[in-house]
Amino acid sequence: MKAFFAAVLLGTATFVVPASAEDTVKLVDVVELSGAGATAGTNWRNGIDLAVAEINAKGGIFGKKIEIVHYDTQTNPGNTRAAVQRAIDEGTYVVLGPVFSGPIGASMQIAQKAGVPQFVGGEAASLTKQGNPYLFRSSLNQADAMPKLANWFRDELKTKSVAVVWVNNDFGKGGRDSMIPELQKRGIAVAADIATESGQADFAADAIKVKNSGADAVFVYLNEEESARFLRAAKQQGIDKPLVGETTLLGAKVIELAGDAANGVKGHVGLSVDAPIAGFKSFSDAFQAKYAYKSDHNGIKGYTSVWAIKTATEKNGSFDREALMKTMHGIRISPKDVPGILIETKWNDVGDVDRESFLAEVKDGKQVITKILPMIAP
Amino acid sequence: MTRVLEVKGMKKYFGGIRAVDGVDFHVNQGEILGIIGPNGCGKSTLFNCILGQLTPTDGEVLLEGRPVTGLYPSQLNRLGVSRTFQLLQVFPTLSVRENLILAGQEHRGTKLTRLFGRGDAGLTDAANRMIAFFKLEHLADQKAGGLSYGQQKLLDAAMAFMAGPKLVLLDEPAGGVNLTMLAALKERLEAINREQGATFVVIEHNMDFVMSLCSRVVVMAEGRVLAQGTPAEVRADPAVVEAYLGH
Amino acid sequence: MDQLIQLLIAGLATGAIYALAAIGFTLVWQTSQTINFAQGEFVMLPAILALAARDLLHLPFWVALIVATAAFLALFGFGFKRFLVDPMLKHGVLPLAIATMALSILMKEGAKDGYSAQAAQFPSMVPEGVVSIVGAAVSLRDIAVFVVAVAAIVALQLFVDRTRLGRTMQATAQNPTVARILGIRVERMILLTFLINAALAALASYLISPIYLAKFSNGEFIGLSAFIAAIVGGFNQVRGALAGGFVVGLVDNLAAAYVSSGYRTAVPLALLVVFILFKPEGLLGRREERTV
Amino acid sequence: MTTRLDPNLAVILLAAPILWFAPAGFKAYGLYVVSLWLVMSIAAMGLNLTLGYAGLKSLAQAGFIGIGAYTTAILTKTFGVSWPLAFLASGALSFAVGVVLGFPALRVKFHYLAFVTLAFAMFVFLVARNEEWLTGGVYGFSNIPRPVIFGLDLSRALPFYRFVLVVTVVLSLAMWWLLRSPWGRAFLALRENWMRAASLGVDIRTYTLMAFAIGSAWGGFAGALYAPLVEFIDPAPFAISASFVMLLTVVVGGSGFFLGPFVGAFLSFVLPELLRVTGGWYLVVYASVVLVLLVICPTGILGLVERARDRLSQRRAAALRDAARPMLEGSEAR
Repeated sequence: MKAFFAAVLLGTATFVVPASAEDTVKLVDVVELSGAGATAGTNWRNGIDLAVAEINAKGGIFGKKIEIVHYDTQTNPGNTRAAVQRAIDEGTYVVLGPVFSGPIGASMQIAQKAGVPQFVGGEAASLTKQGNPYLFRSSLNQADAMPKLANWFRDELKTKSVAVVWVNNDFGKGGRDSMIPELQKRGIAVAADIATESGQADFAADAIKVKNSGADAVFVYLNEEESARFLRAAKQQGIDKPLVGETTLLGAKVIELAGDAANGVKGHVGLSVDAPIAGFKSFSDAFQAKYAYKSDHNGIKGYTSVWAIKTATEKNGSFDREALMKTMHGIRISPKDVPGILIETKWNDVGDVDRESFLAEVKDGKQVITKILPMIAP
Repeated sequence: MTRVLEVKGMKKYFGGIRAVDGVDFHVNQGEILGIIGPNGCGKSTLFNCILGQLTPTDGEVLLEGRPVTGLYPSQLNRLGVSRTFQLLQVFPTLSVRENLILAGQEHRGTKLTRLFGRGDAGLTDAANRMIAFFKLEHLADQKAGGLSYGQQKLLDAAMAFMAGPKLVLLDEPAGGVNLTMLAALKERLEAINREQGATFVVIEHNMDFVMSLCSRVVVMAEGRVLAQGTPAEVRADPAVVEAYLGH
Repeated sequence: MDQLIQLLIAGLATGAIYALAAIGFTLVWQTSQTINFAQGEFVMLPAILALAARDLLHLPFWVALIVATAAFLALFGFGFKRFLVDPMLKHGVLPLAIATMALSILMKEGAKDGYSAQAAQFPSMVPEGVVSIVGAAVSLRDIAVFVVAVAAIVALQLFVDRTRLGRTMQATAQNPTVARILGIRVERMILLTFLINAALAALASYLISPIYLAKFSNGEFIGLSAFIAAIVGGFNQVRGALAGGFVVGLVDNLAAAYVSSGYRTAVPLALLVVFILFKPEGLLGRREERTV
Repeated sequence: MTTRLDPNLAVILLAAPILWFAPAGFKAYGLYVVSLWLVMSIAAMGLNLTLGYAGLKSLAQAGFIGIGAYTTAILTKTFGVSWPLAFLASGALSFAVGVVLGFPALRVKFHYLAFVTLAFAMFVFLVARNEEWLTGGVYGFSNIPRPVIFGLDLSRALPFYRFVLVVTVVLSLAMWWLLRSPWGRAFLALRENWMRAASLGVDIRTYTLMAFAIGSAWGGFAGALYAPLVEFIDPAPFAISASFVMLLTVVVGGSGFFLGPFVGAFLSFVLPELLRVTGGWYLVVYASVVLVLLVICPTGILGLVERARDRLSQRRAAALRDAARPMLEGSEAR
């Protein structure tokens, strides 16, 4: 009980006094560690912790060690705003996170007003359209990824009609809203447009609906676990049409959970621990060693964000937030110079990320990269 | 003599069971009417039909000559019909005084004036008088739930009189009350009847209580009126003797 | 037509899962008028405990299963009754219901922080495989859940109707005061129902997790569906849980296919409201006498 | 009636100036958390009326916060309506919907009512999520303006906090007035014994509907403050789990106690923030604390205070009873 009151007292102190230390640089990560986003958020956090540990082991950012703090948002915009506010009050150099678009929307103005750069994991197209110079993505914008996939449906799969299965949250809805016009532009019909719930467990009805829709192919845009559940249901219902998706359908986690139901799944992958690139492999091994499971793309997003911050800061030679913001616009980081960036990455003037990406297929329980797609604006 | 309450052809069937099967009676102004009968004779059902707790199958209830059949209990109460229940019914977390104010407040003004008016609806004095009348002064600020059974019974009766009702229906007031308490209760009821000319209907098991309190008695059996008249007449009625003492 | 049959069969498979989760619900309600808002977490946790015992204590899986089951029975059968229900029940249903809400947060967050925020595969006790029933694909695992749910209900019903212990339990449920006067050891009877509830939850957990994956947040939807199933079926009848489970499972699947998909989750709830307003005793339940 | 100041009123009047000045040294984060506490206290106050005073178990309060928040967001941002008007509209709409939701309460009671209201809360969430044209759907509603009132710009943390405080005090006083009026007594009568209440002329239907509607209106008012406080809303904070939290808030604070909602909201919305220092397990710690609190005092924290006071007054009453025994000899039922 005493310890509890001590904790509460200590907590109250945080309302007033900023915590600060001289020889470290403070980074606050505000992310979904509970609620609907907990899975993505935990990966993101672990990726960050891994990067921070590596950077600190090598002496930090020009001599200053990184002090990392994680605040949970409960996947709730109100709590996110509180946590970002707190991060700023505490004098964070950069805000890392969150990953879900709703919480990002609730917090990005706060960081902008305070002039603090924010590295987020969100993929919704709208985020970088609001003219907030302090906002930076860590993965491809959905709006950039979907045309690549739509082309593939038309050119490689020769699809006439597609059933779209999506998760009814900002991620899934964003993907669906970007994808359907791209399909229609290419003369591909949408045979079924099926919304599923976040956290849904039973996909039998959805699989049956897909099966009876008469589509030539299925576009699956769900979070990892739901993807795995859908793949199992699809297998059970005997769906033999190509199942096509994004990073969240082909990830190692999905393959692990879905077992052989994942075989034959194809799609476009932004960040993948299975990509035939040395950086990803070593990241994946380090992550596996530290946390005893395979990272998903959110782990890579968190990890590379910290490395990008370090790189840009060292380029500036100071912990100036505005300078960091300016340097990040148009920066191009190569794994040749900074191994931690894993893959050549560019940030454009609105904070969108540009990278090479991959077309992949699952064969015998392994993700196999079939083609490397170039950057959008190399 | 004006008839405060008149019940005509009251029937209440539950499926095939005829709980009340054509009951007629009336209550005169200032009268204490007793309704007695063996268990299951339908007197409680009759009560509930009169008071709007149950919807009668057939029949009519007139209050001062106006039909009031099928009104909600709360509407009936606001027309001046008050009641007590067989089992104790006070509001345990309210104080004795608050219980009494509650019992009177819905008769003062409209909902809107009550919302914006005084917190006690101007009833504190009336409540204090009632408390004094029932000799509960020392308990006025106690929570009703903390009172003894007998005290709660007094409070329960006091609440029924709080709004100055035209008619009070008492459902087995003597139930579970010891002799001393019963005498006190009877004395108070008689006093109200005498001083304010209040009209009562008493449902009771306890023959002695009814016979000594009531000016007129209705005897029920198997859902019908078996006999009615003064206590002496009823007691002498062979049908009543048969129904009560025959088995 | 094909699609309808497939959906109906899939609905029954889903329904069996809901039924299995709902049985314990009705049991606990009957004996102690406890609405357990943590029932979903009760079905989530045993699988996580088993995985944790396997991965963190490095036990062989079958040993881990036994350890997890024992721990769960002790904590959430005995402990739940002894340390939560007993001290709180005398203060009415509401504080206890609220306490089970807090308990559900505790179990969920504990499972997440203590084991993993990721979903995990849970080894199945039933082989994989799919059979076709009137043109609909049904997995052996679905069939196993179905059989166990029906068997559990039948066994409980037989136990309640045919055995002395069961009849005593029923008597206790209906009127603890009278049971106490008759010399029944009411406390032990109530404890027994809590242990049965925990055991059924563990069984449900081990059967469902291979299908739905083991994850800390699974309790949310299982709990809600079990609730609806219990009420639709009739809160005060064990076999009501089975009927309710099937109805909700069917409605769930049909809604997913035929209702505007954004509102599919509203359909079972709409069913719930209709039942509460027009048939509150549920499909198979007895009307509870209201004291007037 | 004595002229003694009602203790609940005294607490409000005393706390208001303290809360006005005390957080002046807080940084934006602290001010935000304290503002959130007040906003949620308003919502809990409404639920406390419905549940704590009138005894109607509702699991829909977060839904009403949502209705209020979206109404205010849409009116102020899309239509440029001034905040006070939007605030009134939020309360009025919640009131109207609350009346409708009250009707099932005339038919069913206890946990059944809770489930009907739960279904309603789910429906509000689904509408907020699905009707993108109106609510912004899953993407939410961003850049909700903070109000400018009488030329005072409230966009900064401290002025906005003080503004929230003023609204909270006004709504608390209104609630205090309502509860000390005959209406408050009628609500209590509804909770304790509605049959008896009806027999005393209490209009059960109207008071039941009003208990729901007024409680819901307070939820709507809270939402009208929540939207500009966060400056962003999406459906997540109005999901059914949030309604569970509201119920928990009221019960843990002390259901049926005027100040219970403030205590409860502190536990539900401030304590988790304070416990952040305990690290990743803070929600486990929080849930354990709530659980232990409930086992120790099932009637809520203020219930504990009340129990102590009761014990004292019972002792006094026993002394009085002893003194009065000769008068009432034999009247005590054994």
